[in-house]
Amino acid sequence: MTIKIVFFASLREALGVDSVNLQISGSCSVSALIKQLSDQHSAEWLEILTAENIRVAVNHDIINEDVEVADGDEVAFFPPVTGG
Amino acid sequence: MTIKIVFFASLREALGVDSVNLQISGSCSVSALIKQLSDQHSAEWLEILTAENIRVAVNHDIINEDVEVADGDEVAFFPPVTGG
Amino acid sequence: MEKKIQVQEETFDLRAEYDHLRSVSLKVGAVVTFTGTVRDLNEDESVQVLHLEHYPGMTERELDKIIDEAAERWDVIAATVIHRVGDLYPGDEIVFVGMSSQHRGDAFASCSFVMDYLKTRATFWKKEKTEEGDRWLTTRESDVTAADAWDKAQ
Amino acid sequence: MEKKIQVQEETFDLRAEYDHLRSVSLKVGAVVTFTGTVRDLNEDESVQVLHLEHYPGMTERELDKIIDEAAERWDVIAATVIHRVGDLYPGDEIVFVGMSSQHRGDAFASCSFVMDYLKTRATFWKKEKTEEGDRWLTTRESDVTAADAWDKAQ
Repeated sequence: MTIKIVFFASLREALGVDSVNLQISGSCSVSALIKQLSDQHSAEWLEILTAENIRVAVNHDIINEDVEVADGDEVAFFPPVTGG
Repeated sequence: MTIKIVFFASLREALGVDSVNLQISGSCSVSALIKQLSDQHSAEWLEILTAENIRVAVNHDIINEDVEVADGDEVAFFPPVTGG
Repeated sequence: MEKKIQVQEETFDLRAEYDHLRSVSLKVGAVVTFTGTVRDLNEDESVQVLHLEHYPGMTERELDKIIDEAAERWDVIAATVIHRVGDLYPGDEIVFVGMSSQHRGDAFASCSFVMDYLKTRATFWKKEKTEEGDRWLTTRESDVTAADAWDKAQ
Repeated sequence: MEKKIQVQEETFDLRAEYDHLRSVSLKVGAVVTFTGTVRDLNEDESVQVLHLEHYPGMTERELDKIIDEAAERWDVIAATVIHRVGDLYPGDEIVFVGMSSQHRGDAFASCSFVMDYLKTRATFWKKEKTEEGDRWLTTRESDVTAADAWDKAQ
């Protein structure tokens, strides 16, 4: 299955990429997805994506616990928002 | 001395007049002024001007107690305000 | 602080008032405007005309005091109050209060404060002319409560 | 309730937005507008450009939810939120929130509520470009406190 992963703001700049399409066989949790990303790229990715203030959204909904993702899902990582 | 007395809104309509110039000899309090007005017009004036919800202002300042007025002062009587 | 106070029969131009509030200083980060309009209140005896009367001289002085009080409590860069008098019709604008400030909290609070006081202290009187006759409006209890709340907050 | 939500690079026309909020119903008695502008904050390293980025799709959905939440708490006749993205300069307008209601209390509270939530929940990010380099802004503690206060008020 394919998961679209998007990054925003300072996080996007730190990783140097704004989106990644990840191919996964079988089911996958967000935490497993982070591990796979850091394995593919570098240990720094793990550090950046799991930093304390980083928000994660699955299909535009903020998640506060680890969840399973499904084919076609969009997972977003971003720093705290600063709108208005 | 001359005191200008002005009336507004429902009070003006009840009295049928929007202002009165009152000639007074010597000093005068607001309460004495009300008495003089009702003597000159009718007992109904006393009733209307001393109704519980009527506000009195001397030179644009609301007064909450009886005060002395001076030559050239403007005394206003009006019902509760309903602006905005 | 920039102050602008007007009592007038004519309507006002929100855009022009807003532009003034915004452009007085580059420090302005927030502009809050309030506009009150004549509502078509009752279904049975619909309001035909709302007549607004005021006490010239005292009104402007009260408004000036209210704005100064707001500026003592909050950071206010510019304040504008425009109140219309005369005959107004359903849908017409009656009152404009605009405040600009560095931060939104000050702009919201000062604008709301001025409106609450304007409802209970400024010398305006409203008369509704309906099909069934004229009627002077009386102060709403909720308006007095809103204004009193600010006194308690002091 | 009339809802209008826009995220755009272009500026907005306060007059047109206000006219919309006012004219949706003759029941409208109060219109409150908030406009946020880019301030020239620092004297030492003055802001040259403020760059606004957002999460398309999620942003609009968050704004929609925030407005619905406001309408559950207060009487809201019409609500408009416009947030700009891209490069903005000192003095430029960033955000517009407008609410119309029957009474002023609902219009003030709902507008202030939407702004507080917008500051802390909607997916916008600001980057200041100064003479000394770029800097992503972080959430202000006071903004989080303002939004939390509404949760406690529930």
